[in-house]
Amino acid sequence: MGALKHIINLVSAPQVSFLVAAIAFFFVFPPTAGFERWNRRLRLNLLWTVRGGILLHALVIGGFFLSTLDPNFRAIVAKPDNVPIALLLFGTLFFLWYAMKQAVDNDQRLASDQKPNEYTDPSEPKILVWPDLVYIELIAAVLCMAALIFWSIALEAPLEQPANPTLSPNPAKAPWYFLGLQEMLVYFDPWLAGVVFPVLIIFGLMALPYIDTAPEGSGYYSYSRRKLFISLFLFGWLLLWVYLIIVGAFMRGPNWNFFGPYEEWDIHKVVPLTNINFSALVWVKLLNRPLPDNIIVREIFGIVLLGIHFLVVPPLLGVTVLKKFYSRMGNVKYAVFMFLSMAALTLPIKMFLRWTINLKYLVAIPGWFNL
Amino acid sequence: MTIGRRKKVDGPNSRESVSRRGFMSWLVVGWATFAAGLGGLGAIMMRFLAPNVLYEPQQTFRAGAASEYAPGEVSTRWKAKYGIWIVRLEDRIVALSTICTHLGCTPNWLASEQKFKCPCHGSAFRANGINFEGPAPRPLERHKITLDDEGVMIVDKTVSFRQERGQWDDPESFVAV
Amino acid sequence: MTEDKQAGFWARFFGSTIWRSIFRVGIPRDRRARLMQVLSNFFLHLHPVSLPKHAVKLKYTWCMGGLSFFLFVVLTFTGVLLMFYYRPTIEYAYNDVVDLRETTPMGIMREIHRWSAHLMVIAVWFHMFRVFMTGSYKAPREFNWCVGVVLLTFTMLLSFTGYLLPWDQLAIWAITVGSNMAAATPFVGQEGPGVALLSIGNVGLIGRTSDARFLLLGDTSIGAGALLRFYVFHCVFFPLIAVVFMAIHFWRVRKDGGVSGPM
Amino acid sequence: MDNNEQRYYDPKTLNRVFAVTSVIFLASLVAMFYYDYDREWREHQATFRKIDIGSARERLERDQKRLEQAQEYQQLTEALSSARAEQSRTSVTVEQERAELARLTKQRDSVREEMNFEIAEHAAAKYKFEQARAKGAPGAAKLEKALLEREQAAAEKKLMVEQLESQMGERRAAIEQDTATVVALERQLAQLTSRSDLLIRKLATLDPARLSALDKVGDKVRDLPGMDMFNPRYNVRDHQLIIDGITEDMVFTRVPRVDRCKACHMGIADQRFADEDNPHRAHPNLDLFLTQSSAHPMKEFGCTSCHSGRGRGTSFTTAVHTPDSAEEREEWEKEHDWERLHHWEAPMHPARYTQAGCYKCHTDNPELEGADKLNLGLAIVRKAGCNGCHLIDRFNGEPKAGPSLRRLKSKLTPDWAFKWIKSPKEFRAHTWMPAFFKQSNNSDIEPRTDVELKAMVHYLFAESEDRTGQAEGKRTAAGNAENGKRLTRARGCQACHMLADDPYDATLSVDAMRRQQGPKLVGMASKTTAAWLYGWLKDPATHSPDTRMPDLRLSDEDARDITAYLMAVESDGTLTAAVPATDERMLDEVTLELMAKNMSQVAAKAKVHGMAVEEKLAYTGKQMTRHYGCFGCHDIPGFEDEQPIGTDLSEEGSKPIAQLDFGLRHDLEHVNYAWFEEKLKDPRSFDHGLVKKPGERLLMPHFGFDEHEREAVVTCLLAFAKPDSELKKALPRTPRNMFIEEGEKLITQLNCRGCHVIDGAGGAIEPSLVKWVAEHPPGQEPAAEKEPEEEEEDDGWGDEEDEAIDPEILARAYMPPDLTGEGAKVQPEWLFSFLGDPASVRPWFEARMPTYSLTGEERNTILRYFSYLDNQKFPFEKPVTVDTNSVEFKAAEKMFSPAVMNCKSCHVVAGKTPEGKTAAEWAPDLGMAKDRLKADWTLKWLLDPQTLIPGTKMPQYWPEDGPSPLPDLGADTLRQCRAVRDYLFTLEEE
Repeated sequence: MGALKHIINLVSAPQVSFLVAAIAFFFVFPPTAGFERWNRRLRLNLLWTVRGGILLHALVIGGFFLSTLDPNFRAIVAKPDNVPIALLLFGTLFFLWYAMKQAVDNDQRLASDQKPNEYTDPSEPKILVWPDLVYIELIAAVLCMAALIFWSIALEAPLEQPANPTLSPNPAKAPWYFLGLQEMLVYFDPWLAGVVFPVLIIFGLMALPYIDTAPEGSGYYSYSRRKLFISLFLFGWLLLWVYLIIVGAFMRGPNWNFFGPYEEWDIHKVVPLTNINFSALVWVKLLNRPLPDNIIVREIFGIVLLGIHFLVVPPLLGVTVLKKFYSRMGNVKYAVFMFLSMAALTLPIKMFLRWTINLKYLVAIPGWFNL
Repeated sequence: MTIGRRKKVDGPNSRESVSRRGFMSWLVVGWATFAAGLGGLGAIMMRFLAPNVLYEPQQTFRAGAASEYAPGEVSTRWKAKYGIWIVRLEDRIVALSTICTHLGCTPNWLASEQKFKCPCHGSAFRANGINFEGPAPRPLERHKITLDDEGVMIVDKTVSFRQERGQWDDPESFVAV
Repeated sequence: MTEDKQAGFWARFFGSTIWRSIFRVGIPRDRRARLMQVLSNFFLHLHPVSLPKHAVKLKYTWCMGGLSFFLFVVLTFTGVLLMFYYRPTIEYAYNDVVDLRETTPMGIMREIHRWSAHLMVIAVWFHMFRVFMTGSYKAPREFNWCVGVVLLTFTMLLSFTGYLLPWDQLAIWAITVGSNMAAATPFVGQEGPGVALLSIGNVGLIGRTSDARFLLLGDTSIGAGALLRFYVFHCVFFPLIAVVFMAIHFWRVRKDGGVSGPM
Repeated sequence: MDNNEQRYYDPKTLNRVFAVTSVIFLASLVAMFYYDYDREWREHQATFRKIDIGSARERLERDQKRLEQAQEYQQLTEALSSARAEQSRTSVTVEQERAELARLTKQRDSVREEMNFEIAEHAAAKYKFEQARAKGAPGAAKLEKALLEREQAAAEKKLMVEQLESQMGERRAAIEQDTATVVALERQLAQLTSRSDLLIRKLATLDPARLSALDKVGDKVRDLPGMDMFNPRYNVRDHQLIIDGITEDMVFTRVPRVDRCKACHMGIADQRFADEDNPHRAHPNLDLFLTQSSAHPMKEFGCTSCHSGRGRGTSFTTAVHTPDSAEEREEWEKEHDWERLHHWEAPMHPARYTQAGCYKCHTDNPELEGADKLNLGLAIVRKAGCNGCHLIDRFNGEPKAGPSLRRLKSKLTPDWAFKWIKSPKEFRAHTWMPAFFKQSNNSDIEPRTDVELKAMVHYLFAESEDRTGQAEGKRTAAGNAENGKRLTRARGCQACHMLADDPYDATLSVDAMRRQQGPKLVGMASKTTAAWLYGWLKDPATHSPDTRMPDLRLSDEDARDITAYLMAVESDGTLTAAVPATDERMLDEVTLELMAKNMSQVAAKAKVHGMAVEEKLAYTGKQMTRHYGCFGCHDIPGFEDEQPIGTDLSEEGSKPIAQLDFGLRHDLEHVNYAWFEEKLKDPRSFDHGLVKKPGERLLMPHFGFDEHEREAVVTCLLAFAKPDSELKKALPRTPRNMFIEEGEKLITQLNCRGCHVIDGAGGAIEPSLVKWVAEHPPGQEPAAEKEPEEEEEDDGWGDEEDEAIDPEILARAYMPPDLTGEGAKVQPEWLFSFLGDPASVRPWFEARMPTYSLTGEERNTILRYFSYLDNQKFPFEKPVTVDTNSVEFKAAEKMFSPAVMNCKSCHVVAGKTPEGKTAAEWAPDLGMAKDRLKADWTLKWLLDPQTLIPGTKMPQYWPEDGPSPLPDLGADTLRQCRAVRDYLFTLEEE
């Protein structure tokens, strides 16, 4: 048991878990036909059946409640403000499975030239809202209220010491729904993680319907006809948002150190976090020269890489892998789509570089631009 | 019953063959409990509005020795802080409330006319608290006033004495002089 | 049984002018009445009269949009009630919250408010997820999706501003971290990049007392000013905006053809 | 009918689901009501009510039994019934009078009503006329006439009212006369039954047995859930205290304290509940706390201002109670669902540390009456020299705890110093010198610490001034150890030092610590030389200018004898440590390490290489002395301006727990007092399991406190907290308090209380004296007349003929005088000169007031202390002028005769000692009175000696009801006393 816990502690470190999850993700939610073939071959599509669902829920929920036997796990999960996160975890799992199951069903129907489940023959009479819809709405509301009251009785809302600006708690955490942003702050400057990224998320979401203008797949659950967008959206939502919230809430302890789910939050835990700028890495380590004084020269490698990332890779993809996609989208939509995708990709790339080569900044121009 | 009938008419019964009674009872239970629940929410709201603790200023205070008040004096010393006039009548000292019995304004003591005159609707009270002018329905209330071991008068605003209830002869409503 | 007598009374009662003036439709005995019930009721007129079958199914909608709205209503009610006991000043804020637990009758209102807020954030996320998975953002519903994104943002802002109000360590530090990000806004935050550009000659326009963070807090650090400001944001400003957007959101659901469905 | 269904769900299912949902919803609401209603205090208040009823019933029963048995009560009831019968016989007249009175009253009321109208009209007319006249209106004259008419009408009515009222008065008087007997009897009876009446009144609303059926229903309903908004019996509101004067820290601001403790602790301020169980029990010390007449009335101080905790809490957990022990904790967890509320920075102190709360206000009282543990803790902190290494506000400016090491060389050898520092307890089990070495975190590096220690000793001796031969005095021959032993006891050494056979108390007390002011005087031979000791005894200041050891003015012979005795007393223990040769490799290593702190490794290496061993020792010695902070307690050359090395403890008690480093200790509960306890138990234990270089390890030395002492010190540490309450409730910073505080500091430093009782505390020497007197009954040794000087103070005592006296009583005769009330007693000029050069008050005693080299300022400090303590008008006193020809003088002279007061039978007068008494019984020379005593005090003393100095042997010559000793002066006691006093003030010293 102890050994198993130890392994889980090790594996859940973001270095490992994020990497594994990020790679596995595209097999589970294939963005292209190529991945889809692998998905079939690995029989991962069976996850979205009833049996697959039971297995999935049994694993996660069973694992969760088994884990509560561990005092360290319990201590963190039982914090009143963390309860919604558990709720979020289970809810996300369930609705993900539920949506995917319906999507897979519909995909099969569409493949055999049937209409999707949601389809209603126009000749069929519509359902009157009174009383069917209003009744279930009332039932849902009343149930929700009752659940809230029982929840409120069972759990007191947290209240700590009076506010004290001279004494920060360790760890000091943002509200849980912003923990993804706080986690990003570890890797990016505040102006990026705290301002630019949120704004990009909001605008990216708003831009979505204007980029994905293909008419198919509207109004019913489906996957195979929209796989690229669904895959990318889920990548953003599940990995870059929900996953980071769970890491931020359950696995970030004192001094913002990482702790495995069964590890005690030891305030003395010491982790080497020394990091190095890309410029120093290239000039000093690779080229064996002192850092140039001119900032632009010094940072030139980082700037070039950044340029490649945003300016070279998209067109390159456009003429190679995504040729069909590009031609369908047109210049503007493709550019916006690629900009947003590449910006979102910077987060996992930066995380990855931090873990592997302790990279601090790719481009470091103090007071102007740190990335 | 009527509700039941309403539903019965409403219900498309071709598909189901439920006994009327069973059908009704579910409905009645549901809506009756729901109505009770709404009533409960109302009660909760009401209960919420009645605070359990108060942060009012101290209701008892030391008003000094009886000898500090001249015979016939109406002292406004404690009016601002505690809302009390200390009045020395012929044979007793009383603590008069400064709340007009009409609609709760604070009357003024007019020394030249020897009366409390309320600016809101013109009620007037004599020094002993008896109303004699204007709409005030009853005399000013008196508050509990007692002597402590050192001979200092203690006024307790939580206890009041009303003339029309014959409480002004209560030994706690005055300090004899 | 006195059923007949009663029925007579009730029939007269429901037929009375007063009753008919308030409840136009009466008991929905037939299709028309059921139709009118929805059309003539203020609270129900958000709904269309009839829907395709799949849109009535929980399986399709998960009722997440409806629950989000319901939670907003719960939050409004409990929030207004809490305002009776809570004073947003440094002297009282914390102790008023303590009193909610210790002495205030039905002080559980705070728990309901807090947990509803968390639940609403989650419900809104799931709602967005459902809408995405059914491709419901596609034409003609593009704009309503954008309104939804705005509402999502305001849901989190409402939750965030409410986080400061208990005035405890959790509150002040969560908001400190959050509000310091405002100081990092490019150009208009004193710590942000490009701040030097906003100056006239040697006179910098953006500083400790004139940047985005200062406007947010009304102070250079979190204190009495920030507490009051967040209170107003939380109780008046953001809810008002959210209500306006919600109205647009619901309106557009109807105008864009109701709940989405396959062509 | 609906022919087109257009339905999806089965209505039956929907109804069913809805019904279930509604039931769940309703259940949730019921649960919510219950949750809101289910409060601990409700139960406690209900239980308390039962207790209260029980106690009231019992008292009522007792009082009624008393009444039944009281004859007076029987008589009164009988008298009353007969008086009533009598009155009913005359009732016809009374009824008539009453009817007449009622008629008059009616008439008066009617006329008074008219009068009121007239008065109002008059006031209005007056106003009209005044206005008109002021404006010069033409109708003024007419108005004036109207005014006059009104005035007259009003006056008439007034007259009528007065007449009627005077008639009413007559009637009333008549009625009163008729009913006088009954009324008087009734009043008497009411007085007799007042207690019962009160109890009956109380029980009438409290006791269900005395409630009517409807009242009983109301009594239940008023506390039902939801109904408790209408006038509930059980509530918090009536038990909430708002303390305006004492505020609570909300970081950004301070707000008045709100305490709701009374909502559960209902009987806390009522002695009647002293034996109940918690939470109903009364406070254990109601004389001092909570009651209106005590020093801390509840309304002004509340509960949490002393006890801490969360006053607003209304449940056991949220009030933040803290258990005193593991057992109590377990019990609480079981019975009260207790858990530690981590999110409150001022939890209640565990019961054993309650006295820490006193310090919140009483920071200036040097010794707080009743707070023994806190006092002991403060004394230990001072004595152990905690303030040497830790800044503690209160102890700023206190002298160092240990002796100066500036003149070490002439006293000790380096080897002895090495062994002593290495393990001081080996030599003296109870020494206050703590152990730095052989501790849990450094016994593994003994070779290294040996080198460090060697270096330090080297440094100390190299820097020490050598005074060998200079101060040893002329010790010509070996002394008489036997006499030396006697002298150490007789001269009062035991006020400050423990001697060979003095036992240590099982538990330390402040008085015991006074007896440990200096080291225990054993094993001197193994430590120093006889020559040094002799020189030290003769003149301590020569060896250590700042020493607290006073000059005892010993003769050469006495010093020689004492030296001989002390050199002969063997030590309790022996130093076992061997002194190793200096390990040079290790020395290099240490030196290099130290040096590399200030320069690069390379430079340090080069430098160390070029140094001689001596140099390295000196360098390392100095650095290590700094490292270990030796200068905190000892005056060491080279460390004059050094800052303390330890953590600031001034606000240690309110340090957040995160700032206390528990290291890897998970076996301890993470609360501050557990950390303090452990730190005192084993100061190095938080290093356990950590990898640390020698220079990084914890340094605090081991004092070897037992549990009792640790408790006292932890109380202190908890007491050193952020100032919590406002000063207006604490001792105000008046000049009086500040002078007293200043004086106390000096008095504590000088250990005056080792001998004297001052302000009710002290006299630590008493047990030693008792023991000595028991072993050596007086009379066996000569009264040492040869001593020309001695002892301050008088307080006389009369004849004591009995031979077999209790040693305790006898010892009191030898006790240094009680200085309580000294400020009122002696003249400041006398005290000032006495402190500079202690002259004799009772020259015949061997014990003596030693000479402290006090500066004028210090003497004034003590003077002011005594004067302010007794509220004296400082410093003036009118001289007494005496007319030697007056009647009074003649009469007083007579008093001295054996026939009257026979003063000379006890008092020495002008050097002439009383006859037939042992020296122990002599009383001070009356010739000194003039210069020494204050006139007012002397008068009071003569009138009533026992009040001023309880237990004095001075008889009271003017008892309240006794015969007057000076009938010549009439019956005026004061006049007689004044005459005697004046006479005394004419006497001259020898």
